[in-house]
Amino acid sequence: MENLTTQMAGVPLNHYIYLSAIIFTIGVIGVLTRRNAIVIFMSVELMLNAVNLLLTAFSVHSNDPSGQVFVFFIMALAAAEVAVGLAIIVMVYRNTKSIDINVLNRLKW
Amino acid sequence: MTIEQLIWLVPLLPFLGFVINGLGRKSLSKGLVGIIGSGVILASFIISVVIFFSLQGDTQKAHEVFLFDWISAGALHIPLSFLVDPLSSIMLLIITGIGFLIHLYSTSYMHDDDGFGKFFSYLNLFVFFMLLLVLGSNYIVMFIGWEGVGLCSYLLIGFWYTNSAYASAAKKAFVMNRIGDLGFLLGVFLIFNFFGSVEFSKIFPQAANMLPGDNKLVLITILLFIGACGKSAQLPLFTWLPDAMAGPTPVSALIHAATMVTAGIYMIARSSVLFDLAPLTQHIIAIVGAATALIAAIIALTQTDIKKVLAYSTVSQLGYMFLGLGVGAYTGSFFHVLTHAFFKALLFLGAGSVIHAMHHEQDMRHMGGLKSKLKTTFATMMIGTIAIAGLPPFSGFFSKDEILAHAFQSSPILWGIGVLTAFLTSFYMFRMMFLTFSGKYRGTHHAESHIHESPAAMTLPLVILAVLAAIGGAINLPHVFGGNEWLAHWLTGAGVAQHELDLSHSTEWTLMGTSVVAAVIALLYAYTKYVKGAHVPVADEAPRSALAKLSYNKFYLDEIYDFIITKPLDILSKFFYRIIDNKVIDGIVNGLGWSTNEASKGLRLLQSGNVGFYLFMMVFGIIALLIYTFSYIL
Amino acid sequence: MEQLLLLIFLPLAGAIITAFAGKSAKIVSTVFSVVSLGLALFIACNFIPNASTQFEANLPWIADLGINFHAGIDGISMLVVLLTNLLIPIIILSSYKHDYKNQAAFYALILFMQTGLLLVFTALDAFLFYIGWEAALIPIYFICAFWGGKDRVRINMKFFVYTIAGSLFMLMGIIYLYLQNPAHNFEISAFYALNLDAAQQGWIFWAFFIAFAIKMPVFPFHTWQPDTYTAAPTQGTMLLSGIMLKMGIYGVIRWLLPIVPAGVQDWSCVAIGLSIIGIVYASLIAFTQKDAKRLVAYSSIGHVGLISAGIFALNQQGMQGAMVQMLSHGINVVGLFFVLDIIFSRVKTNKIEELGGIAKAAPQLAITFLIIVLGTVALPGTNGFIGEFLLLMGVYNVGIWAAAIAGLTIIFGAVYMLRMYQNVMLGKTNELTITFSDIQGSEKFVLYLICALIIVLGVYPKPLLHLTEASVQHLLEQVNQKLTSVK
Amino acid sequence: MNIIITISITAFIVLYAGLFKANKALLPLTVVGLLTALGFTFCAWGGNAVHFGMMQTDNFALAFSGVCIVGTLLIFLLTQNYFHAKSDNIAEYYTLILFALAGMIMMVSYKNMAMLFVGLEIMSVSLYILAGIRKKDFASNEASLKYFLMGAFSTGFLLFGITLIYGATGSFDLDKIQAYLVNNSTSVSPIFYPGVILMMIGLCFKIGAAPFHFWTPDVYEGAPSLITTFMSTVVKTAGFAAFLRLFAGPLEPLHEFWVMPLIVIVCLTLFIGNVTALFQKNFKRMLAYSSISHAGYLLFSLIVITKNSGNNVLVYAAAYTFASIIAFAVLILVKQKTGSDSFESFNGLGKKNPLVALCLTVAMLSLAGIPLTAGFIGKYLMFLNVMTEYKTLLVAFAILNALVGFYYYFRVIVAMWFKDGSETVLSTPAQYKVVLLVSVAITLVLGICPAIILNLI
Amino acid sequence: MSTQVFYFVATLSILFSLMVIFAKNPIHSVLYLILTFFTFTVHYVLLNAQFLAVVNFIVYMGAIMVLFLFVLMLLNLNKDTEPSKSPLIKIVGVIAGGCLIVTLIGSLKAASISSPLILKNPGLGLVENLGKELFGPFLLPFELSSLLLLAAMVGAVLLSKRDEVEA
Repeated sequence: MENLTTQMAGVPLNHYIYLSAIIFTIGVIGVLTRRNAIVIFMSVELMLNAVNLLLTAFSVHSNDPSGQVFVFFIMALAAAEVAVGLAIIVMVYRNTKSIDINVLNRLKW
Repeated sequence: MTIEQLIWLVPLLPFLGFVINGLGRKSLSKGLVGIIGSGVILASFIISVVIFFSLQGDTQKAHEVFLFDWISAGALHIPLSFLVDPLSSIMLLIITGIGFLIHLYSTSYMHDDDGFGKFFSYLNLFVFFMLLLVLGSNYIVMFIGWEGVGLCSYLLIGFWYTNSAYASAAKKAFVMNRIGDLGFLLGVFLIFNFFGSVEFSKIFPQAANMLPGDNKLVLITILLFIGACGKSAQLPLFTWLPDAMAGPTPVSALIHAATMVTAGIYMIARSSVLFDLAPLTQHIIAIVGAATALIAAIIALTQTDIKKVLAYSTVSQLGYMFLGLGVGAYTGSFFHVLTHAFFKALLFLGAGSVIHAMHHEQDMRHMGGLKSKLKTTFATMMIGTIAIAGLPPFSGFFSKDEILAHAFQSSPILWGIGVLTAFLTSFYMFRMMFLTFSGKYRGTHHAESHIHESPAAMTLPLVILAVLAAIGGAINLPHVFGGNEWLAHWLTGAGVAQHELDLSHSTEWTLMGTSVVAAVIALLYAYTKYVKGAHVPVADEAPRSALAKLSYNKFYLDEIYDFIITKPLDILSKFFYRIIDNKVIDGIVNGLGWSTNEASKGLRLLQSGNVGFYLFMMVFGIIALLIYTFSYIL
Repeated sequence: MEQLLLLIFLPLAGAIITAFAGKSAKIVSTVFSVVSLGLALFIACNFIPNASTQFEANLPWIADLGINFHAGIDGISMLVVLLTNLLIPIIILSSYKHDYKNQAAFYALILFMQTGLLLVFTALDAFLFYIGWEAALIPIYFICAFWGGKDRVRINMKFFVYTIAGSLFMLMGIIYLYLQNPAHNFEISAFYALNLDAAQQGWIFWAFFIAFAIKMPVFPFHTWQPDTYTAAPTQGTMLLSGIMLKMGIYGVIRWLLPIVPAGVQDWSCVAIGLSIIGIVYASLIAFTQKDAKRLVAYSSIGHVGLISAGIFALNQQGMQGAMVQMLSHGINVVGLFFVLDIIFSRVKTNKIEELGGIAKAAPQLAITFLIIVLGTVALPGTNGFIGEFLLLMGVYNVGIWAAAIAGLTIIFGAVYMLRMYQNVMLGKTNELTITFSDIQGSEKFVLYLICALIIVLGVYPKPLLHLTEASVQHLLEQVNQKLTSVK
Repeated sequence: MNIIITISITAFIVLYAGLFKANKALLPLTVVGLLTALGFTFCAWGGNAVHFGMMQTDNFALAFSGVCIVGTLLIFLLTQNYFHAKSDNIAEYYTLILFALAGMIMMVSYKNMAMLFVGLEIMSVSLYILAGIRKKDFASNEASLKYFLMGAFSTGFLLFGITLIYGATGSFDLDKIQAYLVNNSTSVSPIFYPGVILMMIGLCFKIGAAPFHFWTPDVYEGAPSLITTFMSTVVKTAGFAAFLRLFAGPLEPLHEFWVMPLIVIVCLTLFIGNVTALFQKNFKRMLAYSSISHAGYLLFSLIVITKNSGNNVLVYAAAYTFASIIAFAVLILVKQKTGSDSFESFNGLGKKNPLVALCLTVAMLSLAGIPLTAGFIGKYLMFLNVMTEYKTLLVAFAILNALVGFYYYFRVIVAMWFKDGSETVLSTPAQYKVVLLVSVAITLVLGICPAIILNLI
Repeated sequence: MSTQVFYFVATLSILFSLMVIFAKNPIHSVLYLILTFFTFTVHYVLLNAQFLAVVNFIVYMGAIMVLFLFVLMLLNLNKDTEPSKSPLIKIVGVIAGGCLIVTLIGSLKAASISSPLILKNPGLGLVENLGKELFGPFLLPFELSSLLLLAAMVGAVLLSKRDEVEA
């Protein structure tokens, strides 16, 4: 493992940033283009993961473990959000028999 | 008792009369009201006489009596103070004297009116203000009186206010006066600006040292003249005076003949120092006066209402006076004011007597043959008529002649107009007399049986005035007749400018002769037409010749004013209100509210309720912010 | 100092007590307003008519923001304070014949407003001034919107937002001055001492002027006014026209002229121009008004235009005229509205055309009305004349044409006022006015009082002029001094 | 530190009390807990202690904690009769509100991004749930889902921002970030800038500033009124405190960079909030838009950062919080009686319920910013704040918006006093009266002598 | 060599995440997401963040994704039921995303941090190191995140429980 990682030395930090940005954006696109609440939610997870990756990269780059610790908090959040989010989605589904976000537009104007 | 100690009583007494009569108009008996109302004026008159004589014996001709500080602001100090000098003392006599006679007359004339107490209180108030006008030692106190008499004129013209035409006439009088008053006020501002004071005693000595024709002086005098035009019913502001006949006849006699309307002449005579230095203004005054005299005379020719004839005659005579002022005959004009006060008051009171007898019938077409029934009235009115026609030796002859002589000296054309006016005056006055008193009675029989001579309270003033109208010319008997021009000398003491006539005696005689002849011809023509020919003016609707139509309809002046002033202002008012105010200005204000509301309507649609859309908007916002960041970093 | 605090807060205490007074609110509020009047007279008697500020109270309020409760009275303030405390009892008395619902609230609001007004008129701290300014607005909004007539909600909303729009910009100006002030406080003396350049003065002038112009109102910021006056209950209209409008005028004198004299000088032609246009414009509109209340409203715009023009003429006559006219206009317009209220309460209309012949049935009303009308048209011998004369004289110094156009007010005023008087009071009685009963009781008292004031002040205005003279002179000197120092 | 512990323990106790069906004891327990927390707040005053290097209980934090706790306390008092009728899970609701409060305490006193993040999420997650507790209510569902989806989405951006800042500075600690900026004032890493912007976006979302405000009206309208009260007052206050703590603190050196977008955001927020509120027919929704507009005014404190910025926000937030609590309390009462929260249901309220109507009037005057109420002082401070750099155009724009504000705030007043309606007599429980009177008292006292809280921070 | 590994895995990450959002069937999305997460785990390994890699593997792929799958199955949403958004919205969405990435990358690009990633401390991502950090400076947020989880737990129960009172 260590061997492997030492060989990673070649990848510039920029590329991690790009990768994260791209994945993050893909998440955003997913949120924007989908109507299924669960898929949207998954896209949000994608965004969070992009952030996680970037944090780790920065953490490694600056040789500071706090970045990776932060990832834990994000994961905790992700878990909490999933629990709550899916509960909400289930609740909505019970009432509307749909998880299409466009169905939910009674509150407007 | 010195003048200083007495003078304040002169206006105060009428004021007290006003207050007592005003407060007690319901509780006091008519007799008491009459006694109080007339009594205070009589008392004032007596005091005025005392003052007049003590002034005559005094070496100091001008007495300023300071009462209290009225207005002061910065450099402006306006005391409430009186000026007693020959000019004002004579005016005091006229106002209180004639005023008393008219009050006396009114006790009878108005006896049956419900508003008897009110009438007397108004009348007293008027006398108060008129006295204030002539007594004021500065333009502002004069202005108080000036507007005050306007107010009383308003109240008295509209005395029978339930008739809305009368009320309108009152309003018209007030408003037209106000137009003049604005001019007066602006003139006063200019005076203050120029001389640093509004006190006569400060202004005139300064002005005396100035060169004639100074622009500022011209402006001042023109503005003051505008003021005089309103008050003294000159072109173009004279139309209110005939309408003012809506008031009770004593009012017409007192206010609209003898006193108030001459305030303009008084004021110009008072300021003669200024006017003398403004030749341009003098020309204007002369022209306006002459034109007014002529036009009013022409209108008077065809009038059928006895009071209207007298009203136009008043306007015409006032024009005469202005003509006199314009040509520098200040004394002459003021002389005419006096004589005019006598004979015009007489004529109005006489007309009042006729109207009283005719039970408020004023149309001469329904009169006629009253000579036998109203002997005193007829006799006294005839004296008045002769006086106004300018036949010697009655008072009007002398005063009119002095003006004409000065006019001739200034410009023969003005003189020509004067003579023409004199001719017309003679004609319409005799026309009036003949239509009223000669021939057959043209009214109903029922009415005829009730016609009787007025009571003594009314005829006594007539007689006294008739005497004055007859002999009044004596006070300024010209040198030609061996007189010593007492009035002219007397007025010199008040600083009224004097211009000696530069005419030979023969010229004077010729001029006099011409005007007398003109008057006589008119008299004869009237006699042939109305006594011999028994001509009666045609009914209102009857066709008339163009000139007669013009005259009968008062040159359509009211219509013209209506068309060029009243109507446009009304239209403008509605335009301003409906379009500018409601649509444009308020429209902008409301439009702001409306557009905000519309914006709200539109903007809330942004809140579509669709999460996808919200997310889109958010992302757009984010992109915008990131683009900013991008550009910032670079 | 104690007197001043008592003067300001007595009405407030009155308001609170009145609010809980229930049925006896009328009496309670009357007592408080009369005592306030007495207090104001007492202060006026002890007032030494010089330029100094007297009865000064200076207490720390919000020290961290440089805000003090700093109030005092000089001649100019004294006059408006007297006006306020004189008119409030009159206004309260004038409501005696009315039976307003929730009257406790009604009278409490009037008294509350009085405190706001007195704050405005005595404040020597800009922030305090602003607080008073708004504190006077809220009660009047509620008075007008709760007890008003047709369409009152919309109209009062417009009025409220319009006036507060102006005042918010004024607040901005005040904050600006505060920041410019090195001492970082709102003291008026510090503001007077500021040295701002012409551009700064220019925009501060506008920030303040718009607020004041809306309040007065000056053309073209006047469109809220006729509607509001018409829709408000009469007492509201009286408060608005009699006192509230003076806030704007007072503001110009106290806060605008001495703080930004250069701005005033630069823009005075515009201000005077607008004022004069307003005179003619409003008077013309008044010609053809059908509703008497609205007519008086427009006439008020005209009169105020003259006051404003006189003030911006920046001379002693104009300023003194404005002083007198503030008081006179307050008295006269309150009188006019009261007469219209009496008529309205009898015949339920203020439409000029539907009325007529009231003089026959109610001679006392006719006489008092006439005197008030004459006061309004500035007949010499009435209070209106003193003011208008001096104002016109002041305007005259700007230019004869200005005075001539502004002077049209005396002609136009006569036209519309007499037209109204004629159509309402004169002529024949009709079925509406035949049973008209004459004034009695409190109505009589109030109207006679007003008439007496009109005449007394017209004949002997000297105490009034004397009261303000030194302060006005001092103010003008200050302005001129500052102007020369800027150059 | 004690504050959070107290609140958390209270939450646990309440949760367990609920387990034992001790419903009557819940409110007293909560109140006692909150009062204790408030007591700790007072005790810690002036201490400026740092806990674990993560939390700094300086006066700023304590003052905002105090406001949040008092606000929450008042809201708890409003729960009387509110939840009981709906469900038997009151204990859980109480717990969640308390959890949210704990999160907020973290948000106002954080010294490390991790604390900010965790606090923010505790609060948000609790709110997602609370918004949806009316499980059968479609609106409540919708509000919950919308809030959740958008909240999660915005969290992503916030995290990305934190990450980038971390990447640039190598730390989550505010002091270190500030030190980085001060030391590298000329060579700030370019990834720091997008980090700042993304954090701004995330925080703007939480406080409901345009164009990230879209969730606000829908969620506020859909959520149960009591929760809306909580969200629009206490939560918002905490959000601002968090915003301010970061931007007026460590990020202040980059003020020049982020002030431009902030001004745009402020203008948009003011405009959208005020103008849209104008046309609302629903009182609650109007309040939501009004809360957006107040966010705009509050952000004034960041446009020009002065030493008073924090205190200004405190005053404004306090004024806004207490006025809003009154408004919502009355709304709850009205809705219980009439079943509607439109403006019409307020018609004629003043006739039969003068006290309630008077309180609501004071609240509306305060929200509109009329002098002698706290709202005016707040607005005044905000204007003063930006005027110190002579941003007159901005103030002028804000004034125009404030004018629009008068219209819609006065609509309620108009409806209550000047319109005729069904003469409903509201049943006002004693606790509501207490809340109303306390809030009115605070509003007026702050309006008349604001000196008492002007120098807190 | 291993830099190529990075690029390879990165490509896979992007590819799978694209599949997540473009897959019609939500079940497929979930599966692709799991794959994406797996590639992330690889990234973590590459960065020597072994503990994170494990946690990611367990928590995300294990717990979270199963939860997703579970809910999808529970709600019987395994079919392609989603009415697709109009293509316009999709295009706009993609464009918006594109813009976002361009600007994001654009603003990141100016980054001077092009220095290669060098692992200075191989033990950085080990449990020991992280544990010290977590229970040291980050103790407070760590403890407090228990509140987060508790809140989530209470909430999830509350929301998904059938309410008898209301029912």
